[in-house]
Amino acid sequence: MLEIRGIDVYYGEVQVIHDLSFTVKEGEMIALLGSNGAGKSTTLKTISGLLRPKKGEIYLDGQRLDQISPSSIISHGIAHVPEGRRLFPQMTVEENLMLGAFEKKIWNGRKKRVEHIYELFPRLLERKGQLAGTLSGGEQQMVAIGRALMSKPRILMLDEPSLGLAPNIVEFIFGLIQKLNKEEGMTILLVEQNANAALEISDYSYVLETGKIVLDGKAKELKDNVYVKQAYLGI
Amino acid sequence: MNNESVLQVNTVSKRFGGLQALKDVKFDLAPNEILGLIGPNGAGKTTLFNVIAGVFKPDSGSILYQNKDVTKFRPDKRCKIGIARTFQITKPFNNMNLVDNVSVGAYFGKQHTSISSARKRAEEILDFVGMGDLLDVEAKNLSIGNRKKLELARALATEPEVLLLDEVIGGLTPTEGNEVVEIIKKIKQSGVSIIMIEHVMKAVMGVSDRMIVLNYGQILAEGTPKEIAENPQVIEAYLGGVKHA
Amino acid sequence: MNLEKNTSISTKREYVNKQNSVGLNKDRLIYLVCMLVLAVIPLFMGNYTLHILILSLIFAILALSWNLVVGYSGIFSFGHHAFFGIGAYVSAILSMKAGVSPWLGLIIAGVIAAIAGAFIGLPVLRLKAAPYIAILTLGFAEIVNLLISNLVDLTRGELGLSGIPQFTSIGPLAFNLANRINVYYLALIILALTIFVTTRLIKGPRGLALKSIRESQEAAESLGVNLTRNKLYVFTFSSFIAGVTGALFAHYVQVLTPSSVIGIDIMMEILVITVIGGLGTILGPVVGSFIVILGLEYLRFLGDYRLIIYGVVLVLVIMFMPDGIMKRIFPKAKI
Amino acid sequence: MEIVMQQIVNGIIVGSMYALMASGLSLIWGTMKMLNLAHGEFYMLGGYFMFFLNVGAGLNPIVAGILSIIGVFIVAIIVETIVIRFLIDKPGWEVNQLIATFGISILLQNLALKFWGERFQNIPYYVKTEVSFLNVNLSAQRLLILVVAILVIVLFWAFLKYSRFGNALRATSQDRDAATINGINTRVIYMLTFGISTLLATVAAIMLAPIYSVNPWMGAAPLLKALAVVVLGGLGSLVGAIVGGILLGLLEAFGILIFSSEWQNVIAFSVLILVLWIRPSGLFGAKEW
Amino acid sequence: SKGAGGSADGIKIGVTGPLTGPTANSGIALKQGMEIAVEEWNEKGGIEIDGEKTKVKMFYEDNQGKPAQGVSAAEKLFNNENVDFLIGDAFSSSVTMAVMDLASQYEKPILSGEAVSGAISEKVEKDPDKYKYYWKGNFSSDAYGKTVYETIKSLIDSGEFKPKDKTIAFVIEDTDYGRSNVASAEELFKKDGWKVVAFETVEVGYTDFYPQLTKMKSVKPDVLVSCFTAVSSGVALAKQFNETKMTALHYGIYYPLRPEFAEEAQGAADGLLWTPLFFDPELRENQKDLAAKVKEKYNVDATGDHASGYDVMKLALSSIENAKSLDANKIVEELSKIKIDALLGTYAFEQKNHTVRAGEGFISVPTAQIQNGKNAIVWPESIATSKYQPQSWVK
Ligand SMILES: Nc1ncnc2c1ncn2[C@@H]1O[C@H](COP(=O)(O)OP(=O)(O)OP(=O)(O)O)[C@@H](O)[C@H]1O
Ligand SMILES: Nc1ncnc2c1ncn2[C@@H]1O[C@H](COP(=O)(O)OP(=O)(O)OP(=O)(O)O)[C@@H](O)[C@H]1O
Ligand SMILES: CC(C)C[C@H](N)C(=O)O
Ligand SMILES: [Mg+2]
Ligand SMILES: [Mg+2]
Repeated sequence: MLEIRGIDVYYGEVQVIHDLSFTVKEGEMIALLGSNGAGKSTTLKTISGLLRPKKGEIYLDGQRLDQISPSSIISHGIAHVPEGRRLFPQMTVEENLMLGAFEKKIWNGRKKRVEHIYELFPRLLERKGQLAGTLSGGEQQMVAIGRALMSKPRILMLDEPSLGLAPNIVEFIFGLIQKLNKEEGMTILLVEQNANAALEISDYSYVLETGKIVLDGKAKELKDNVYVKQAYLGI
Repeated sequence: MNNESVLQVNTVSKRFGGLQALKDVKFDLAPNEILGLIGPNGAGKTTLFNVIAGVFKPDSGSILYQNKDVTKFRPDKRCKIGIARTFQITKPFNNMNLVDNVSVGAYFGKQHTSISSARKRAEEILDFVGMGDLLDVEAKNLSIGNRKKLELARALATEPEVLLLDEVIGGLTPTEGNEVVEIIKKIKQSGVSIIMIEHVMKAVMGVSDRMIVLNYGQILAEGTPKEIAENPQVIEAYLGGVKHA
Repeated sequence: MNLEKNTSISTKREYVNKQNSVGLNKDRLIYLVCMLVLAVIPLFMGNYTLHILILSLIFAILALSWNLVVGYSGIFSFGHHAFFGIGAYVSAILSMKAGVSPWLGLIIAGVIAAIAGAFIGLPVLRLKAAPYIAILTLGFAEIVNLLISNLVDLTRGELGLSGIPQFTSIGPLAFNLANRINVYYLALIILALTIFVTTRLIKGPRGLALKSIRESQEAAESLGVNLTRNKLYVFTFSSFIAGVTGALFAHYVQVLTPSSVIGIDIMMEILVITVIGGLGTILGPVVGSFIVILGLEYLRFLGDYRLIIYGVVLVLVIMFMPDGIMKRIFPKAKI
Repeated sequence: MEIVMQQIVNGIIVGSMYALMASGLSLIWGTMKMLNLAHGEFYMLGGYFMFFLNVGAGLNPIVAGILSIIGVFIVAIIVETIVIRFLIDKPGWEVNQLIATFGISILLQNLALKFWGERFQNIPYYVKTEVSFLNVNLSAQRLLILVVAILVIVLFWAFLKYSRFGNALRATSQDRDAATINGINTRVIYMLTFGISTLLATVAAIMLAPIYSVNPWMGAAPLLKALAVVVLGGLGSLVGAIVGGILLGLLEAFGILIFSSEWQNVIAFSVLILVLWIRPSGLFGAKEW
Repeated sequence: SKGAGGSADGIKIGVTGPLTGPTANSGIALKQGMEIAVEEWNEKGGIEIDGEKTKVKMFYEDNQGKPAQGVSAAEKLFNNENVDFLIGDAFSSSVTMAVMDLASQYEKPILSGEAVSGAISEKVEKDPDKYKYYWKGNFSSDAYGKTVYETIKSLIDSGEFKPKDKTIAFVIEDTDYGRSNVASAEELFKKDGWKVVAFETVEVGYTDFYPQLTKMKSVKPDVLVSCFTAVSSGVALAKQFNETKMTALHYGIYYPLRPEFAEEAQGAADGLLWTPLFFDPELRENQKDLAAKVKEKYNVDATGDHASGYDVMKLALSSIENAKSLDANKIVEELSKIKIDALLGTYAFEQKNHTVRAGEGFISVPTAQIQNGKNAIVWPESIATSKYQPQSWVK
């Protein structure tokens, strides 16, 4: 469904991603692992158009994505929950969620859609009038995911959703991701440092190192891979 | 009072407008101890660090460092007498290279006599945290994980007695996290007392001598990692169902 | 604390040494060549060109002092012309009304400007965002400007001061308009001194502190950097230089009106010079000053298209050379 | 008492115009982190367009006003597309924007001088009657200023708060990348933000031109005032721009009454410094878009 | 080049004046007036220098109206163009104050144009030796004050104006021009027992006078004197004065002389008393010719600046003509003795301060009144073209 073909990505002069290729199949949950600075976030940003590859192509269902305007990526069904949540801090929870449905075609249906999000996160209904910047870290993460879900994406990309969250919240969020994948059939591309948990819930996984894929395979198999154990699982 | 402790937090309260961020928080830090500080998001952990480091004045209560009241000291003064901290949201000096970043701590923390000796020290410390090959890199080019290590290196460079670590492990892979844990252990061995905020239970529980759980600005529980891990209130408010430690 | 393990630093020592070497490294060579060129040029120039060159030197010093506050410390002062004006008026009035020697006036002007700098530095310290600082300092300059124009008894207001004494001769060296080559060298010496002092300052611990403040105040403070002292220091110091420069200007041009020394266009000129030359570089303001002042002067033939073209050129320069000429020519050098 | 009332009215009327100018400045600061030093020149262009359309072409004020607004908007969009867009994502933006907008300001000012001459131009009052209330007499023209200012500000506020585009604009101002991944084309938003900010300046120019006059330098003073207002009120805050504008207007009016004109700006700026000393982020510091 | 004399490439007159910046229009008009004068002279074959008819060449440098720029421009003219005579500054007092100091250094004659500031004359008076080569081609600002004061006095004497408590208010622009003109008027009024009840100084180009007028309404001055160089201020004041129903006698300095003033202020200006009316071809026969030439050559309406430029150039060239030489000493010798009729009056210098004389028989500074959209001279009686018509608003 989503296919990355040999992309090179730069920040200014510095090359961060080197000839990276991988594919994501419909309904799969993919975990993208890698140490710090490996280029995981950069990969997601490139898919969602915030960065442009200097070389290579990105295809969604055979349609080229890397040349369209970054703001129209979401209309192709790809939603991105960025690293660090990136809410609109001076806007209310509800306004934040509504902006997830900014796209013209779905803007009018936003009121209905938001009800669905409140069902997933009853906590947010309680706080819909609160400014997003004043929420706790966990609540902010819920808004970020909720906002991404507003556009009814086919692919959801999550960048370290567990970062800095209390263990019970992490548990909740991981549960939710699984539910979206299993019950709603949403394709998920998950970037996580918490490799144990990520491998636990995903189907397939790629391991990234300095902008290249060094390893890939079924999540269960990778969990037992000696190298992965040493380098990422800390065992 | 307890002459044994290097740092005393004395019934500190802090309010932001309508929000009571800290309420009568009181504890001691023993010399050469690692104290793990955990609690839900927004519980007030970082705020507590800010009060100890002098960024916020508490509304009431006081901070005693080596039995001296330092509540009125500015942050730079506190650093000079031996209280160093890292920032949860990292604040690197973006347009300076790593050596200069760390030299600031080395020179101004415990006044090195010359810039060059401060630089030398900075390089040693960068090496120590495993960034010896990045000396000339400008800090803006670091990934999150390395930024956290840089925070740690800068704080270390001030040669503190008390080190406040705010989520230095979160965001690292477990393997990298283990490395940092090793570094923290070494720092402890050199005689430094540490308070460590962390959501990665495996790491804090493994390294802490003692733990405090903050919830809604108040201390919810205090004890050894084992006691904390089994405390039902803590499980309810913070840990959830997964097994830890 | 002892970290004896993990310290394999043999290869990195070199880096430390480079910073402190006393030899004639490339940077020093560039300074030397610049100074030499500047010292020789006037020997071949007529009065008119000399006049323009002197103005270029004066603005170079002024821009250099502003760059210290903005480029190196990240304090976005937009009222630097106030200190230039204060310096100019203080020394002019002292020499005219109290017969104080312009040489002494130069120093007093610097000191008074420095005091003013410290005074306005205090509220500036409390501000974080650049626009607040910019407009507060701009407001301060506007107040100084209005005070000078309104205190008519002292300053003659917009009527201006004229007949300001020249620098008195030192032995055979006269500083009147007929001997302006001496004024040129005087300005050049002040420029060289300023460069010397600023480079020392920037390469030293103070520079490290200022840069760290520029990058993140909270982090700098947490690492033991005293924000108040460092910021006040740099503000005061640069105001001092601006004040001295103002006095130099006053005794050279011998006529002052409030709008000619504290007008906002002076501040804009400083800004343009510095940014075109290279913000956060030492030689940038110097090069920028010569380019801008000579450029404006030699564009005279364009008549009323001159300013139109100036506007276009400014925009183009900033679009295609956003970090200034110095970084373009010497991307690696720390000058 | 009458004189106090009269002075309050004077203060509020100019203040409302400062508020309009300042809202525009504040808007682009909020979204693009930009202090537009050419803001005054867009005001100037607004004045000239109105002059040519209303006096030159004899169009009625409403039509001429709308056309002027469109005209300035187009110029603004051109400037944004050619210059601002080119610079905004590059390092050094904080300082470089000042030079760029200063260059644009010099350019526009001198183009106006070159093509339209130094001669100041005057536009007749749009309405000629006088009104009086509470012992205060004033021309309907000046009352119109106030009415238009209130109308425009209310519309502007509602637009930001409730329209789809307004929401997008606020979102972009708070986190550009986040806005992009939610499908907001932030390039377009920047362009329109810049355009709208000049629109507010144009409205001010159109309303003031009959009372003051139109000339190439007319933008300098309002820019300085608007800059003072935005920081007085708190950057990025719409409420701050409005309250700050009115406050500055009143301050000036009463400064003149109590002292004399020459101290008008001294008083205004001293108050500004004092306010910032006490409240370092202005009266309404935090962003309130 | 041939020969040693400077005359080989003609007589070179340098001029500094504003061609850009807010005062550009005046500078441009001055330049045009000068060009016409030079042309006339050259049509006659030029000036006889050392027995040889020599053509005149003019070099005009822009200075944006700024002193430091003025010095640069003058330096350029002396050094690069080698001018024999400098008209500097053609327009502004502050630039003149800077440029005049070059006279002793270059030992070339410098004649300023429209600059009026009394401070210039004072400088010369204090150190005549230093300013041997500098001459001020315009009278001093106190002449305006005198005109204002004496006009009003004569209106009172003739019973046409009856002040209640002899109170006066000033609204002026914060420039040397505004300040110095009003300073002399203020002094004269005060001496005569008048009380200054308001003194409002505003920045150049200021246009919102409602607060000032509101304040003034409460102190009710008998006379309001206003002085601006920016016409926009004048128009705004005149209109707002009307609108706020002020009742003071209104006297304006400078701004009404700009042709656009009456046009833009429309009815609001009718009745205004003002000075200085120098140029009005409809009233003054001798100015018609210039007006026509300006119209023909540049297709603009002539202003006082054109006349001023024409006159100062005439003054310069006449002195050279009389000297028959480019020797600076001879030229300034002739300047000191000069007495010529020109468009604005008769020029001659006060010897003690090298300043052009004002008053009857020299350059007269009359009071005009706008009557039905046209200017009329109402004071002094000797040259009056009409009688004062009481201002409709004065109560
Ligand atoms: N804005 C930027 N400018 C320059 N370099 C950058 C920028 N952002 C990231 N980098 C560099 O790109 C590389 C990859 O960064 P990226 O954020 O994609 O890593 P990551 O795998 O997500 O790491 P982490 O786990 O720390 O988030 C790093 O070396 C980093 O230093
Ligand atoms: N400067 C401030 N102004 C207002 N409120 C603040 C400020 N700093 C923190 N708070 C609020 O105080 C509460 C405690 O915040 P704090 O950052 O201390 O939480 P924390 O325990 O560190 O959480 P986390 O684990 O997510 O980092 C939060 O509700 C936060 O929004
Ligand atoms: C407006 C002008 C008449 C000014 C005058 N020429 C001066 O500066 O003295
Ligand atoms: Mg990442
Ligand atoms: Mg925290």
